Amino acid sequence: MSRYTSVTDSDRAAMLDAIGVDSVEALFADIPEGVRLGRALDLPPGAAEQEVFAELRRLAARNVSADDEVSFLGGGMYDHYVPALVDSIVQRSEFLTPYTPYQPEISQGGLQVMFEYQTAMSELTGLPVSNASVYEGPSAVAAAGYMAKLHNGRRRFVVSEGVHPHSRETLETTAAGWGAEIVTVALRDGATDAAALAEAIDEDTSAVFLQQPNFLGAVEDLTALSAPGREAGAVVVCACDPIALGILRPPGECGVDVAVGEGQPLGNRLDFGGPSFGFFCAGEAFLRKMPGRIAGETRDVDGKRGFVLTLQTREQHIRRERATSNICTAQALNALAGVIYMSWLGRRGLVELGELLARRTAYARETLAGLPGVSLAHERPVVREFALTLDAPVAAVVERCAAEGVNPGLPLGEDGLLVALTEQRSRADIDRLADVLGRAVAAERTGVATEVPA
Amino acid sequence: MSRYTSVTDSDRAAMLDAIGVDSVEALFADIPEGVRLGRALDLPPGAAEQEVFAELRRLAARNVSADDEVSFLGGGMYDHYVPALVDSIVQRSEFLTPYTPYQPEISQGGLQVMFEYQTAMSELTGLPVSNASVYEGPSAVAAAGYMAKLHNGRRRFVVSEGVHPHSRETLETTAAGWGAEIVTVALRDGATDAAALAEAIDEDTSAVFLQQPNFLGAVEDLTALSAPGREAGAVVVCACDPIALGILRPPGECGVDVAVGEGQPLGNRLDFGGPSFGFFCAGEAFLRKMPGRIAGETRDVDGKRGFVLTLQTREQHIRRERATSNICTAQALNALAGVIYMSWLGRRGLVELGELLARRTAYARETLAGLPGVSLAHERPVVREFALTLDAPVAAVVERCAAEGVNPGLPLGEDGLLVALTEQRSRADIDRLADVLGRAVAAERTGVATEVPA
Amino acid sequence: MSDPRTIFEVSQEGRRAFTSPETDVPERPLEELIPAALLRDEPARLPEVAEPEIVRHYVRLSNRNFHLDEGFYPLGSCTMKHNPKLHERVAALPGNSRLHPLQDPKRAQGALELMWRLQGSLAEIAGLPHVSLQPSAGSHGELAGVLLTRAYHEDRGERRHKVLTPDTAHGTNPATVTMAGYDLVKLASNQEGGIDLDDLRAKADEDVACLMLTNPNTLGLFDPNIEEIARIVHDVGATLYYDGANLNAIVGVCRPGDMGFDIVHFNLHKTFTQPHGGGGPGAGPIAVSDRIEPYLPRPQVVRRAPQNGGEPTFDLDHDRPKSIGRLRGFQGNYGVFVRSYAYIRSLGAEGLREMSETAVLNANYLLARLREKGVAEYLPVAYDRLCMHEFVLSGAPMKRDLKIKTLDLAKRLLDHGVHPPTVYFPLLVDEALLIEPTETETKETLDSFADTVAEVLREAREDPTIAQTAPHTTPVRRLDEAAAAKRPVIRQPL
Amino acid sequence: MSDPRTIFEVSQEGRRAFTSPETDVPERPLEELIPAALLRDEPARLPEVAEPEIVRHYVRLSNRNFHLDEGFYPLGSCTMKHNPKLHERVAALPGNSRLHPLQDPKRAQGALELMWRLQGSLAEIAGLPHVSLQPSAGSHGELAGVLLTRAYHEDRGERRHKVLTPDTAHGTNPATVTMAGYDLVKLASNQEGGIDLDDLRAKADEDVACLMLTNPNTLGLFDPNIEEIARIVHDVGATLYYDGANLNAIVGVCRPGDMGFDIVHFNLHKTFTQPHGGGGPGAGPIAVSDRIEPYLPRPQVVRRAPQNGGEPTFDLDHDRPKSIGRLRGFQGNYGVFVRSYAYIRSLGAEGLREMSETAVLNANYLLARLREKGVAEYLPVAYDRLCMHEFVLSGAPMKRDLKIKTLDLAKRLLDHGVHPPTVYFPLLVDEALLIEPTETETKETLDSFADTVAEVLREAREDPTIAQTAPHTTPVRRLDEAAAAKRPVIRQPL
Ligand SMILES: Cc1ncc(COP(=O)(O)O)c(C=O)c1O
Ligand SMILES: Cc1ncc(COP(=O)(O)O)c(C=O)c1O
Repeated sequence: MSRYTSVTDSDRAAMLDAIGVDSVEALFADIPEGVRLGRALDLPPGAAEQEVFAELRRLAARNVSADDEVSFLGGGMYDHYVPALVDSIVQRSEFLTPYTPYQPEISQGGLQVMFEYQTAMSELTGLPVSNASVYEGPSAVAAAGYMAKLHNGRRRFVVSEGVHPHSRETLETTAAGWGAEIVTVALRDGATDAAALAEAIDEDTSAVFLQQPNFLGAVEDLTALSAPGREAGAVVVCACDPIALGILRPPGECGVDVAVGEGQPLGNRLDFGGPSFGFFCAGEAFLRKMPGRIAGETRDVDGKRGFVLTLQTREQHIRRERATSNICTAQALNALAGVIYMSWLGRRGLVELGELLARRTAYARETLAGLPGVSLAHERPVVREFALTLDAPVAAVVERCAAEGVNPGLPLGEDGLLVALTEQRSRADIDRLADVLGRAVAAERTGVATEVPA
Repeated sequence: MSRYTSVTDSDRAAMLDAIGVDSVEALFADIPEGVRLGRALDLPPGAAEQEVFAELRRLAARNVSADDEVSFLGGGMYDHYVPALVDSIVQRSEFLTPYTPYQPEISQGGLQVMFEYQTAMSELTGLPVSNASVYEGPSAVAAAGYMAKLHNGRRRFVVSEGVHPHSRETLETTAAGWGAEIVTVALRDGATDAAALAEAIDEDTSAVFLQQPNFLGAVEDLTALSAPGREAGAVVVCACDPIALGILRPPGECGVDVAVGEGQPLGNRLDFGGPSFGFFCAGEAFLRKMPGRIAGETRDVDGKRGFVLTLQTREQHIRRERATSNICTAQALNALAGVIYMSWLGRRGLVELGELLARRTAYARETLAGLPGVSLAHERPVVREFALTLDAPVAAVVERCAAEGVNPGLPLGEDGLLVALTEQRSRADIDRLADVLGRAVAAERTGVATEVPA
Repeated sequence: MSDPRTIFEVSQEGRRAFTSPETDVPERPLEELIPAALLRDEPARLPEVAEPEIVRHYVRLSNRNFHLDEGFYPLGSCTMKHNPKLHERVAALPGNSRLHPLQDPKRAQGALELMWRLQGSLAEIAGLPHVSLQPSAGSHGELAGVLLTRAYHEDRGERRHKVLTPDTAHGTNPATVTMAGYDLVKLASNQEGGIDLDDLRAKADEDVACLMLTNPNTLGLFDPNIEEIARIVHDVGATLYYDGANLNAIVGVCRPGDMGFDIVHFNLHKTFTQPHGGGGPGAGPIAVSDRIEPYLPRPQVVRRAPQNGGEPTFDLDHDRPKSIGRLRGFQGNYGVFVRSYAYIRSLGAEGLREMSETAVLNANYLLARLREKGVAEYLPVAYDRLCMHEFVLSGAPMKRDLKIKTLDLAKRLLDHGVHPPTVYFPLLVDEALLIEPTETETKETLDSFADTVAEVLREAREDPTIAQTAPHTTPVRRLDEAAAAKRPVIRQPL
Repeated sequence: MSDPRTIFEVSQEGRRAFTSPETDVPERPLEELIPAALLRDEPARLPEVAEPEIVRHYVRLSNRNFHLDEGFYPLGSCTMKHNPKLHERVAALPGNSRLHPLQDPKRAQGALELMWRLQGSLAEIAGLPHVSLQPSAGSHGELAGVLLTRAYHEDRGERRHKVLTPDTAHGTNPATVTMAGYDLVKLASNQEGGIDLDDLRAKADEDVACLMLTNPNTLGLFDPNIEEIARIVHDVGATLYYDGANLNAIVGVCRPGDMGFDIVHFNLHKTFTQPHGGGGPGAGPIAVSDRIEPYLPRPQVVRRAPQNGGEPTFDLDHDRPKSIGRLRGFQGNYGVFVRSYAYIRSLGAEGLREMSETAVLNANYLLARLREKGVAEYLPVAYDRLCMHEFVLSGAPMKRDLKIKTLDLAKRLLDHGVHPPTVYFPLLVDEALLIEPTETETKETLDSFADTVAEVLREAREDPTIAQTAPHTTPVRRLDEAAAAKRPVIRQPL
C-alpha cells in the first residue's frame, strides 16, 4: 500500500471475496502470458515524501533561474511579476483538480472563468471570438493554419520571417500532414518586407502569417501587411505578445482575421517553457471552425444564468473525424491565471505597464547601442524587446556576462543578441547590463587572450 | 486609493453626501486639535507588490536558514519535515481568514478541527482534557503556574533546572504579577535530582515543574519525580516534546497533572520562533480552570451533531475579572497544522518516527562522543537531543563549523553543545557533522593560531 | 449535508499517509536505548488515513467555515480587513519560514533587521519611542503592559494595587488586571459614551497603578476628553495604557503617545492584517515611553553602530537588568511580523492614513445608509454622533416591537451569507450590535448589507418566527450550548 | 445562490489592484517611441477591481465547481486519481518555476537531467526505448504519432493513406487521423468487446499506415488477441499506435512495447497524476521503437558522456535531420514533467505495479458491489467479464423499464454529491456509463457509490420524475445547451 492508496489486507480479502476470485493476479487473466512483463520494472524503489522533495530540490538547485541572475531573456516567454493572488486562487483544489467541465451544473466556476477569459482576450485582440485556450503559442499558429485550410481549402502558406522560429517550424511540422506548401518572406530593416509579402501572395494562398511585435521586437504595420492577403481571400493570421497589445492597435482593427499567441506573459510562470496557454481569437466567420473549447452563456430550467461548453464537434460526439481539431485537454488552469492577471492589471494597469516597458526599453536600447562594439540590428519602433549586433562572438560575450550574474539576452546567430525587458528589470538592472555587456564585448572584441569562463 | 481599498472619488462624494458632511476631515471632528499629528507619518512611501516582494526577498536572503546549512539546532524547536498537504490545507481561505468561531453555525469546520486536535493531544499526553491551543511553549508553562495558583491558592513553585530556560524565565515574569516564590532544583548527571526535588517540596508548594525530555535531552523518570509533589497536594506540571511522546510513557500515566509544551514540532514551520502553538492538557479536576478555548460536541435543534466553544469564562462574558485566563486570540491555525500533521503521521508513523530518531540519535551520540576533545555531558537515555562537553571554546568551534556549512547545535555556556536531530538529518549528515566538528575541536583545542572565520 | 465524521471516525487500521525515511543506522531495539519503564505500552491512537482521505476530510471541513474571502465580515472590534495574498508568499520564503529561532544573530541579520524596522514603524505610528515585538497577541500585550507598570512603580518604591478600566472595556482588560495581581476598579461612562471625568477624578488616587483605555473605545467613539483624562491619571502617578484593538481608526491622524498614553499594544492581526486563522495566530507588540523603556521584556532587537566603517549590524540584547524578563520563548511571532512589515511597506505613510480615513468613512456611510433604510426605528445607534471605524446599534426596540432579539437578527443574517456583527458587546448597550465594516469593503457591499438588515426587519414584521428560529440554511442550525457546558464532551472517546 | 456576476460586472471605473513600479527612466510620450498609427486609440476594457474583490470573485466562483478533493469522481477514461500535494510544492521551486525556457542548457542541467530521467522511466514503463516529452497532451501525442508514421513510411518511399481505428476509439483518434491528412477506416468489435480479427484482416492492406488502439480499450477490456493483431498490422507494414489513456490498468504488469506497439502516448495528467485543472494543463509524451526513433520531434534531451572524467552533462539535441520537427515551442510542459517525475520516484517500481493492481481491484469490486445491490437488472454490464481499471454499464433497460435515461441518472447523482461517470461513451454501447474509480479511492467510498446508484434506481421506481428533472440541489439546474449553440453568447458585451 502506498501513501496514496487505502486497500488494507483485510479490505483486499473482502473485495476479492465479493468479486469471486482468490487473488489479484486472477483479475489480469485476459493478459496473454506472452506479453506479461514477468519481472519488476527496472526503476528505483519508492521513497518518502521528504526524500523525493530533497532530491527535486537538489536538481532544481542546479538550474540558474531568473531568481539567480539579472536576466534579459525573452524570445516568447517573459519574466513578468506574477502577483500572489494568482497563485493562491489557481492553487485552490476547486480549480486545480476538476476535469474538463462535462457536467455544467457542477462546473459553473470553471465555465464562467472561460467566459470571462474569452471576453478579456477578445478585448485585447479586438476580435469577437475567442476560444478557451489551446496548448501554447507556436502550436496555436499551426492550429490557425489548419483552420485556414478548413476555411478556404487552399494549401499554400505565406509566412513572414518575423514570425518566431518555433512557430514557423511547428507550422511546417503539422502542415506536412496535409501537405501544404510554405513560402517564407524575408525581413527588411527588421520588419516584414511589405512588397515582397504582396509578391508572395496569390489566389492559392490559404493564409498569411505575421507576428506583432515580430521576433526581433519590431512593431509591424499590421494594417498595411494584412491588405494583400485579405484581397487574395487568404486568412490573415497574426501571433501577438499579449502585453504589447495593451498599447498597440489591436490586430482586429488592422484587418487581421486570426490573432493567436503565447499566453505565458499573462500571469503564468516561466516553468522552463510550460505549462502556459495559447490564445486563439478570430472573426465571426470562424465561429464554428474554432479549435478547442468555447464556453457560452445560457439559462437553466429556472431561468437562472449559467454557462456551458458550446459549439463542440469534438471527442465523444458523432462525426468525430470531421472535428475541426483534435485538441481535448487544453490549458484551462493557465488561462485562469491569465484572466486573474488581466483583472489584476485592470484597464489602466495594462496601459501603464505597456508604457513603462516602452520607456525602459527605449532607455535600454539607447544605452546599449551607445556601447563600443554594440549597434542596433534595426531601428524600428519596439515595445519591450530589441535586437543588437555585436562586434564580437555573442556566445563568448554571453558566457562573460553569465560569469557576472547577468544574462544579457538570447544569442541570434554568431553576433546577434535579442534583449527583452519586463517591469522586473529596473533602470539599475539596465545600467548593470550596460556595464557588464560593455566590458564583455570589449574583451572579446579586442580579442584579448583572456580565458572565457566556463 | 491603495490596491486594497475601493473607494473611488465618485464613491467618496456619494458617501459623504449620504453621511451629510462635506469632507473626510469632518469625520474626525472629535479628535482635539492638541493631539492631532498634523503631519504625514515619517515612513517610506508605499510600493508596488513586486517591489515589496523584492525587498523582503533581499532581507530573507541574509538569513542562514535550515535550507542553507546542515543544522543540528534544537532547544525547543526542531526542523522536522512539514508535509505538503499541511501547507495546502492551512493556506485555504476557509481556514486562514475567519475570526475565532463566535457563530458556531457557520464555523463548524474550525470547531470540529479543535475537537479533533483536543482528542489527538489528549491521546499524546494521556490526559483527558486539552484546550484548543495557547500561544506557545514557555507561556504555556507560565499559564500552568497561574492555573495551579487558582487551583490550590498556594504561591510557591518548585522548578527543575531541566525545564527550558525560556520557560523558567517566562514563569518568573508572570508569577511576579501575583508574587509567587520560585525555587529551582538542580540537575544531577543530567537529570532532575529526585532527592533534592522531594526536599524542596512542602505543603505551601503550589506546583512542581518538570520537562520531558529535559533541556539537556535526558529522559526523566516522571513517575518517580511526580510522587512527592502529588503527596504534598501540589500540581505536577510537565513540559513535553510532543514528538518524544510518540514513544515515551505519556505524562498522564506517570502522575503528571498538567502536560504542556511547544507544538512547533507537530507540522509547524520554524519561522524564526513563531507563530507556532502551545498545547495545554490536564486532568478532569482542571476542566473548568483551563485557560483558552475548548470546543465541545453538542447537537443542533434538528438533532444534528455539531461543535461549539464551551466552558468559556472569557471576553464578552460577565464576571470577566474572574476569568481563569486573559487569553483570547490564540493559535488556531497552527493547531490545525498540528492535527493534520498528526493525522499524516498516524498511529504507526508516530512510533516509527520516534524509533528512527532514537536510533539515529544513539548513532550520533556515540559517533561524536568518540571524537578527541568531545565527551558526553551526561549518559542518561535520550530520544532526539543530547548534550556534549567540548575541550575547546564552543563559540569558536561553532564558527568553524558554520564556515563549512554545518550548524553543530546550540552552545551551552563556555564549552557545552546541545545537539538535536530530526528525520531530516541522515546518517550521512551525522558523519559530516562528526568530521567537521572533530576538526573544529582539534583546531581550537590545540590552540593553533588559525584565524577564526567571521 | 450529513453529519460529518471526525478524522478518527474516518480512520481504518493499517492505512497511512506517512512513509518513513529508511533507517540508515543500526536497528537497535528501543529498549536498549531507553529503559522499558519509561516507554509507552501502547501507541497513541492517532488516526490511520492515507493522503487522499486526509485531504478530502479537511477540505470538506473547511467548506463548513464562513470566511473573509467569501463575504462581508463586519465583526466589531475585530477589524476583519482583507488579508493581502502577498503576505503569505513573503512569510513562506525559506529565509523566513525555515530560519531556526536559535540561529546565531550573525546569521539572522535579515530577520533582525526586519524586526528592527518594524519596531521603528510601530514606534512612529504609536508616537512612542520604544517597541517590544514579543507579546503573542493583544491580551499578551496587555499583560506585558500591566507587568511593566508594576515594575515601574516597584522600581520607584511604590506599591499600588488598583487598575481602572471603563465599563466599555473588552473582557481581556479586566481578566488581565486580575492575572497581573491587581484589583479591578470600573469607571462609568458619560452621556457621550466617553469616560465620566467625575467618576475618574473620584477613583484616581495613589493606589491606582494604571488606567486601561481603548480610544476610540468599543463604542467606536473617540473620547474628546483624552487630554484631561491623561492629566488626571498622570497626576496620581499612574500609567495610561492604550488597548490598540481600535487603532485602525486613527493611524496617521493622531497617535496614542501624543494623547498621553505610556504604553500601547498593537493587534497586528487586526490593524496590520495578519490573517486571523480562525482564532490565531496574532501578535501584540507594545510601544512605550522613555520612563517605561528600562523594564521592557528581554531580549530586545537592537542595531549596533557599524564597526570599522562597515554596515550596521543587528543583535538581540539580553543585558537588560531592569527588564520584566521574557513573556514567551524566542523572539515572538516572527511570521506575523513579516506580514505586517510587508503591509506597512505596501501602504506607506499616505496609504496608512488613507486606510484609517476609509475605515471611518465606510463606518459612517454604513450607519447613514442603515438610517436611510429606516433601520434606526428598530435598531437605533447607541450614541447619536459621528462614529469612528465602528458603531453600536441597540436591538432593544427591535426586541420590544418585533419580538426578535439581537441574537435572532444575527442568526438570520447567516442565512443571507453575511457574517453578523459582534453581538451583546459592549455590555453597557442593551442588545448591542457592534458593526465594523473596515476599509477594504466596497460601497456596493455596504449598500447590500444595509438592504439585508432592512429586509430581515421587514420579514420580522410579517413573521418573527423566521428570525427566531434562524439560521435555516447553514450546515447546522442553532446548537445546544447549555448541554455542551453541562455535560462537556471535549474529546472523542476511542 | 443568486446569479453570480462576471468580473466585468463587478468592475467599477477607477478601481485597481495593480500598483505600477515607478518610472525610473525618462517619461517620454509614447508617440515619440511608437508612431500613433500603430497605437491603440482606447484601452482594452479590462475589469477595474481592487484585490479584495478579485479574490472574493474567484473564490466564490471556485465554490461553484465540484472537484476531486471534495468527493468521488469516477469519470471513465479520465483516471481521476488523487493529486499528491507534494507535486505542487516541487513544481513551485524557483529553480523550476522561474527557469526561462531559453536558458543555456549549461545553466539548466537540473531541469534537463530531470527530463532525461523521466524519459528513461517512461521508456521502461512503455517497453519502448526512445521517448519525446514534447507533446502537450494526449491528442497532441496522437498527432505526433501519426506524423511519425507518415515520416517513417515516406522515408521508405511508401505512400499510405488509411488509418484504422476501432469503433470503441476515443473521439480524438479519428479527429487526429483527419488532421494528419489520412482517411479514417473504422474497425468493428467482436462479441468480447475486442477487435474483430476478420474485419481487421479484411481491412489491413498496403494502403494502411497505422492502427490506433487503446488496450485495455475504452470498454475497460484487455484485448487477448493483441499479439495476433500486432502480427496482422506489422505484416502489411503499418505501425501500431498505443493510445495511453488507459495505461493506469497495466503499469508494471505488461508493456505496450512487448505487445508489439511501435508508438505510445502517455497522458501524464491521467496515469501520472498531473492535476486536470478543469481542462488542462497536461502532457502527452510519446515512446517509440528503434525504427521510429530517427523521426522523433526536435529537440531531444540527451545525456553527453562525461568529458575528461567529470560528470555526465545534459543537452538539447537539435541536430536530427530526419525529425518531423517541432510540435510546439520550447521543451514541452516541464512543470508537468516535474510532478510526474516526483510521482514515479514516490511510488517506485513496486508502488507503480500496486497502483495498477489496486485500480483494477477497485473497478472489479465496484462492479461486483453494484451487482450485489441489484443494480445489474437495470444497468447491466456491457460485457460480462472481469474488467480492468474501468467498466461500462448500459442504461438501456433502465431507460425502458424505469423511464430514466443515463443522462437522468447522471444528473441525479449530482444531487448526491458524487461526480457522474462518463456518459454515452463509448458509442457502441447503448446509454453507456463508463465507470473508473481509480486506485486512490477507499472501499467505503466505492460501497457508498453503489448504495447511491441503487438508491437512485429505487427512487425512480417510485417516481421517475425526480431523476428526469434532476439536478435539484446544484448552483444551477439543467442548462439549455441547444440555445447556447443556436445563438452563441461567447463573450460579454461591454
Ligand atoms: C478591544 C479589544 N481589546 C483586546 C482584545 C484582545 O486581543 P487579542 O485577541 O489579540 O488577545 C480584543 C480582541 O478581540 C479587543 O477587541
Ligand atoms: C481514450 C482517450 N484517448 C485520448 C484522449 C485525449 O487525451 P487528451 O485529453 O490528453 O488530449 C482521452 C482523454 O479523454 C482519452 O480518454
